[in-house]
Amino acid sequence: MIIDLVWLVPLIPLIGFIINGLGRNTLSKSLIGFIGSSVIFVSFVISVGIFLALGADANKSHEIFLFDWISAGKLHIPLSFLVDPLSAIMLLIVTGVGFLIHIYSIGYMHSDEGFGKFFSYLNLFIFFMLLLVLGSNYIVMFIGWEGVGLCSYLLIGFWYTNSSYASAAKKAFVMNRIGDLGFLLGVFFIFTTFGSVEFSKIFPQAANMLPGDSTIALIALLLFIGACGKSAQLPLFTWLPDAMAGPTPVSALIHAATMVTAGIYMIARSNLIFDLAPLIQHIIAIVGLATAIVAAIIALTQTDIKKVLAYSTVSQLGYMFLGLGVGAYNGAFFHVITHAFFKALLFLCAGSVIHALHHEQDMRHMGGLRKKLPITFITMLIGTIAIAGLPPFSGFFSKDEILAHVYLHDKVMWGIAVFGAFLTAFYMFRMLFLTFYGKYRGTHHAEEKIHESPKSMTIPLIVLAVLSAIGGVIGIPEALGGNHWLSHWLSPVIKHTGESPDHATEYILMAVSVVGVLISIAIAYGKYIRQNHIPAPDEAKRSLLANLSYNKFYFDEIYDTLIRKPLDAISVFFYKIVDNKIVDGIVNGFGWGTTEASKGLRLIQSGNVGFYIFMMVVGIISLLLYTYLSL
Amino acid sequence: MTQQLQGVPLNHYIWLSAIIFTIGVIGVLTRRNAIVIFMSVELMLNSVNLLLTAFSVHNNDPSGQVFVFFIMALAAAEVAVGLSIIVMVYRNTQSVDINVLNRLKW
Amino acid sequence: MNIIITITVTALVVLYAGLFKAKKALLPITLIGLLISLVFVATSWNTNQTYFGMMQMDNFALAFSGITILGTLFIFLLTQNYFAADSENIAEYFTLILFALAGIIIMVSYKNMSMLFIGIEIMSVCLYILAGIRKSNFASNEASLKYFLMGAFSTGFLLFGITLIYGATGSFDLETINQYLVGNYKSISPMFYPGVILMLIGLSFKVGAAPFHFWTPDVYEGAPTLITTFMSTVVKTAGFAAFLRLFADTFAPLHDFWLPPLIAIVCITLFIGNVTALFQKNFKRMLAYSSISHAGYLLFSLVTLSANSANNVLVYAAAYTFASIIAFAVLIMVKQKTGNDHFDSFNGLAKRNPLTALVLTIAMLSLAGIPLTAGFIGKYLMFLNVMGEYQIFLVAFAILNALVGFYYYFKVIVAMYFKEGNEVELEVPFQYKAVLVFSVVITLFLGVYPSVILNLI
Amino acid sequence: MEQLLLLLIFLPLLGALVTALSGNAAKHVALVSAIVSLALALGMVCNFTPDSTTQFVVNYSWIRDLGINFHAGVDGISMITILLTNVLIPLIILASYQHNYKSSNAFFALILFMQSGLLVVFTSLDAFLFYIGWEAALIPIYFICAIWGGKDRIKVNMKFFVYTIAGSLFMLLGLIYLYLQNPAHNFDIQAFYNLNLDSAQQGWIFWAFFIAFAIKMPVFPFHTWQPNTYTEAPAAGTMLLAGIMLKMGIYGVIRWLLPIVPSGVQDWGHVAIILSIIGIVYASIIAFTQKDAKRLVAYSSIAHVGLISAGIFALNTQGMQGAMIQMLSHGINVVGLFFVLDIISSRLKTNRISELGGIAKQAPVLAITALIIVLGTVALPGTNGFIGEFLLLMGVYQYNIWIAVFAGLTIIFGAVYMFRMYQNIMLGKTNDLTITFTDVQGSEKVVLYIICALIIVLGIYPKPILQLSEASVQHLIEQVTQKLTSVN
Amino acid sequence: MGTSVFYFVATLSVIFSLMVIFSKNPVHSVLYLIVTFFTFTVHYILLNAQFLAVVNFIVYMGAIMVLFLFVLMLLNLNKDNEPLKSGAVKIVGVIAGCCLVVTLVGSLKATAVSDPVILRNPNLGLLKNLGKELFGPFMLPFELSSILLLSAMVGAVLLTKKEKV
Repeated sequence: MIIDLVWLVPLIPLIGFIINGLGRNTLSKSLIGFIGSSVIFVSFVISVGIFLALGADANKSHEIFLFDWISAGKLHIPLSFLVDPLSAIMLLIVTGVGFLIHIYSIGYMHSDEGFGKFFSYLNLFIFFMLLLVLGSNYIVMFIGWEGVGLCSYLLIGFWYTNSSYASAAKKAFVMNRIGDLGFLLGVFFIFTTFGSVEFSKIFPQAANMLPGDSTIALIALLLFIGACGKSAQLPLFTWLPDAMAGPTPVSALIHAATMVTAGIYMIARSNLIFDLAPLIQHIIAIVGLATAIVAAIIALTQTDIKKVLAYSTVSQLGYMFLGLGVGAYNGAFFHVITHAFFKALLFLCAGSVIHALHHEQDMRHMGGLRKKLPITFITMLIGTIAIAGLPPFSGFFSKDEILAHVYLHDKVMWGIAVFGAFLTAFYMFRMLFLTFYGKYRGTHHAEEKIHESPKSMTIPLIVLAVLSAIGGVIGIPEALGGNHWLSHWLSPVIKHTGESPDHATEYILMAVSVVGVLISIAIAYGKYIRQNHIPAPDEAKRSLLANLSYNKFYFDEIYDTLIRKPLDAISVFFYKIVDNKIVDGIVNGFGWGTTEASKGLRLIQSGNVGFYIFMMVVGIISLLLYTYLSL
Repeated sequence: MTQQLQGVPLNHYIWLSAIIFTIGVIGVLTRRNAIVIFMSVELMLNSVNLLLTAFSVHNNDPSGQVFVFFIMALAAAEVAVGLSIIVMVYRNTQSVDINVLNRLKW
Repeated sequence: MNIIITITVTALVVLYAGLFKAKKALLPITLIGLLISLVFVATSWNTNQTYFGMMQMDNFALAFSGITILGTLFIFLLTQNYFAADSENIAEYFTLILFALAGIIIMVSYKNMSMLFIGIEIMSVCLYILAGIRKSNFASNEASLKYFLMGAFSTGFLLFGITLIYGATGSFDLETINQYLVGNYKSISPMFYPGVILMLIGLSFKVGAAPFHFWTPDVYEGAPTLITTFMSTVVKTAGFAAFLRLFADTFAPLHDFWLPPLIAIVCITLFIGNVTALFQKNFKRMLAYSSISHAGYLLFSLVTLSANSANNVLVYAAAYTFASIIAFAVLIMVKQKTGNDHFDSFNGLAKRNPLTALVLTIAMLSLAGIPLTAGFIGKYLMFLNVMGEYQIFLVAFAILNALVGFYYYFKVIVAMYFKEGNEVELEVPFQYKAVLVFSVVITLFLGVYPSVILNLI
Repeated sequence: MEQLLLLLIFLPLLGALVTALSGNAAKHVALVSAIVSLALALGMVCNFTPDSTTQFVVNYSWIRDLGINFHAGVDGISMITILLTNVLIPLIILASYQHNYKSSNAFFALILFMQSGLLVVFTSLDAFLFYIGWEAALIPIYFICAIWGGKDRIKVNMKFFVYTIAGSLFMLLGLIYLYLQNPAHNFDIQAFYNLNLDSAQQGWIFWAFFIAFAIKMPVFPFHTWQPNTYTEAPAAGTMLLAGIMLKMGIYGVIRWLLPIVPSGVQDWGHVAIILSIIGIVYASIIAFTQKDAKRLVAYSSIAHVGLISAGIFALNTQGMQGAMIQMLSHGINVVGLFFVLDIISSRLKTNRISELGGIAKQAPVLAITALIIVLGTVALPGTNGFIGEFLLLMGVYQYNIWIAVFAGLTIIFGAVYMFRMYQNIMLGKTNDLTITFTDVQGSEKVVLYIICALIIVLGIYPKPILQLSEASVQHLIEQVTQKLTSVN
Repeated sequence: MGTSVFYFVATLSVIFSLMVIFSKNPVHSVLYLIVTFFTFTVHYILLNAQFLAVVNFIVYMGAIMVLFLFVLMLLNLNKDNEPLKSGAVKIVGVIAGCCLVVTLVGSLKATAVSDPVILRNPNLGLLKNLGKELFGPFMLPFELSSILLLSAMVGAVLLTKKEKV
């Protein structure tokens, strides 16, 4: 049975990694590209097979045991995989989107000297991502979890000779690590509470527990912290925009479509635990909402095309967390899928633009590319519409499902969330308009070289555009005549789906959001096409809000002053004062004291016989005194 | 005649020896002339001799006096050696002042 | 008895051989004499003979005789081209050393205070002279005079002590004194106590324990190196044997009385010896201070009197003796090459003389008390002994001092191996080689397999 | 079979002798000896039954009068350390191939001599023998560091030596005390286990032992000898110190501290854990701003060892097993790190982070292998470091949650300083100095590849190692807890 | 009257010994020392130790003191040219001495032993009696003291004779 071959899915990319890694300098680029992409394709094919097999199988949960990994005392951690609807669908996304991006990369990275290295890293990433998805326990998941962090590190710092890129990579890794500590502690809690880290042992037990249990709440909180790091939520989100230092396909694959959604995947996977911790769910919702809004506000004024997309990713992830927080696991996961399509698409389009403009990323130097890059333009338009949430594109369905649940949960939150959605529409269209409309604002010399990207890049764009456009079909709500296939599919894993609003309310909600989005687009149109507004240069004066937005609310600076600098200062203090002066000083003090004692004591040996005899007499007197006193 | 002279308490002999012994010690402590210091040491030895004799008489045991004899032998030997050392030192330093001898120190 | 006779006869033969200018024969005669006496030591083993009630050749005495004779033998081997350089009177030197050895044999075997006294004085008088045999050398003169004056002074106290004990017990015989103590435990004459203390002082002086140690560094530094070797090894061993015989046996019933001052002496000795040694620049003087500190460790055996005390001293003394002989032997060679005995003269020694450096290193490790050398076993036994009474703080104090010891013993290792310096190549005569090899073998053998010596006495 | 252990212990001594006499071929002889030892050790592993018994026991009377025996044997815990020693020694010797040390025969002979001492420490079942091995391992390393070290070596090593020996002398004090308490008057470990000491006695023996072991590991605040010594030592010396020597302290705690004075551990163990945790955070923070890479790794080592020590004192299977595997992992990783730094400093004559940069461009192989080693050090899952740290943290977590939180900071801080170092050395622009850098070759490559392979293999399949020690570890913990419950 | 002789002689001993150490001229010191030794001889006679009295007279006053004088004269030290120790040192020395005597006597608790010295055997100190003792039990130390004297002799010769250069 094909499901038992699931270990091939991660293994094949690993083999690809090894071949490409070892042959990165010897194999030809086309061979590397071929190997790199085809291994993912094979995985994809197997994944499809698994998906279909699972669909046909009555048993929706298969555990495939490979070998015992760690065991110590009562702790047994096998390396085993879990194939169930959730992981099966994630497999499809990871390998599918991954494959497209591999194809795209062949064109995008063609002239880069690190071509082989790049493909090997990408393969490695897919391997870890699949491990994360497939793991049947938290620890195997954690391997993938950290492994993708590593690949993210490697790929962000791909052009390592630029030390600010390398710093961005390090920042990403360290911020992830902060979350990982939470994850790890959560796992410890799980182990002590449930006596196992296996999903199949934990969830049945969790199902029997009462909501509001403080241990469960703590576990949920810790896992959420882990997810925050990986999925770039407040306050750990600042690494993601910096991660744009990596090559664009990386941004598309890792920092939009797959890795950053790992947090959502993990929470969705643990939905039974989170259901038992309403307080934490509430916190998740608030954090998600705040992230969504803050990132959206920042995105409003960004001028780097990739930064806009990055913040939009953060913002969208915020929506997903909002969904998770209100119990709309299906909605959140639905959004993961659609987001994977359209955000990958958007990034790849942006990459195509950047590629065409020879690594120009500042939108202030773009404009009027509509004609020059027609395919890119159209696909990007589709992506933008999808993310803005206009029907019938995919984003509309997933976002509205989340919003509908939020509405039921809390009206105020819903209001803010919808407002955020308007902002999304605004900044996305702002980006589109600035890039493709108006006149070209770069140099004339550069203008002549602009050309549409090669086929290897445009084909993935087209495929993704199609997916972005029609991807919503898997979750058309009943209100719109669908039957929400996705939630049925996921029902073995996600039992609690939250109640949906009645159809009338849902229609109203949809209407509100569609109208609002259209208005936002209109405003953007007015501002950037009618008025031909171009974002001000860096040093221009801005209003307070614009300034905050432009400077990303000074998050980096705040972290720098509140954490990094004090830590470095403490470090220097510890080293120079505490360690060298106090701790070592005490040790040296013994040595110093002895030496000084020696210097002083040897003076007693004055060389003078009279003195010697005097000292002897003193000694004799003392001893006789002792005798006198002791008798 | 000696019979009549007995009757001195033993502790008076001890007192006397102790005092003369101490005088010897004081001599060693206060003088710088090696020969005088040496003489002070002889004084100390003699006080011991006296005490030994007194004990010997008191205990009615001749071995004490034999021991005195050994001490005298030692004294003779020491004087021979000691004075030759002093002479040797004097030849080199033209002095018998012990304070001159302070090259070896610390 | 035959041991002393052999040694004195040898001394006299040597003296006459000197008169007849038979210079070449001196060393062989001496060595033969010493070897014969060693044979006597071996043959008298377990016989436990008493001579005239004055000397008791028990195993204790024999063991210490053996070690002192062996040490002297090694030192005689080192006389090769040492004395010849500046004197005609080698025969006299040899005679004096042998006489001193005779005194030492008496010291380790006495059964009567008069013998103790005679033994100590024979040894001391010979040493006063030997310290000064470099007649034109100021340092040697000074050492001799200082030693003499202070020695004579301390003799006074020793004698006063003996006198008081005699006054209290009416006898010089150790057994009688001991019986007196046991018999009149409740009514011991008040004269006895200061007598014990004064003897403690006198013997402390002889073994160089603080605060009666002041002569040690100066005399050791000023005396000719070979004589220093003799003083710091053989003489010191003998001093401890004498100490032990008196205090561990005869005065044992008064242990509670003399223990506190002894502990005070031990602590001061350890502290002064180690701490002062730390700052020395002169290797010889450092060894002098180190010998003071070793006196402190050796006195541990008296802190807790047990059946093993004597044997522990024997092990320690053996370890100390052979390690010191190595140190001094190398020092002599280095001084002959470089002209001084500072640590600096050892700089870079290991480069040209790897084996000599290795031997000296082992000696230093032994003195410092690193495992697998005899010195460690010695220290260990001492600690073990004292821990038996749970004098934990004393041991802890000793350990702290041992740490300081590591520091200064390693100074010479540091100089030899880690410092750049005058790359002299030492001339190692055959006899020196023999002594070094034997000493190192003994040091290591006792360190690895001390069982041979552990239950000797 | 017993002869196997004797052979294992004394073969390096023989090797040392031959090496010392073999002139220019010393390094090859030493390598052969080390490889034979490794083969022996592997043979031993194959013949080892992974249960809680002590196997390959040899017991000869040595110094009968003092109750000292040559009593040695191997259980799972020892097996790990034996494996560690015998795997790392050949690597270290091979890693020294690139240097032309003066009087190299002495150098390699000392390494082998030390190996022998280490093996005695790791197998002895007699306290006195343990102490002998303890010191016998110290002397060679002192000479290695002081003869072939940097320019400040004399002072630094003297401090190291006196400091560590201070600890061991206090341990000796404790051992003598135990010996005297032991009615059989010997140093047999089993007899020590069976002693019934009251908690005051246990308390001070705990400290006598703990200080010795803490200095060796080193645990805060006994660590100040370590950064300087690591910095000044020659590469092989640093590797020996950090890779194997500090495991002596850990092993000592496991073998000699926990089972002998359980109530002492109960009363004072929390202090030990807190010190360890302080060490983790403190050393990590200090490592942030270190300018010298070797010193940085030295501080990181303090942090890692702090975690191991905390895991041991947590007294549970996970912590202890974590300590086991982490001993091995840390040994491999730290040797790797120091080797990488040695390669750099032997080419560029500096380890100052600020002077380096962009080496990855010049030496991709070095950069990749170094990255793998760094990943192992920061405990990335899939590398050996993760297994250890995970289990250790879990062990500590079961002891106390908050302590685990602080201990867990190591995974964040570790990433910060390690990647900071890696970035500043390997990444960025190549500068005038590093432009001359040539990539690794020959023996360097072999060593690096072996280390990387070990890192990954142990990370993916640690089971054989975990199995090796599991039964012994559980036996030990049972032993301790039983003794505790019988006291209470 | 009997005991008063002792006290008289004892006083003289103390006075003369004090003069030994306090007279500036070493020659005077020697002379005072001779006198002191003479008083000791008297003490021996009082104690009926005639042999010792004679030996003391011969050995100390006859041999040793002459040797001292001889050396003093040889070295031409008959003037009081000894650079004296400072007053402070002297005072400290005297104080230390006082302390010594106090502690010594105090620790002896000498007052406890106040029984008078009675000569029970009038022949005790006679030559015949002592000879038996000396050549009986104490023969060994007596013989061995010859080594002492011999070595002193060798040493004295060795140290004082001029080196042949």
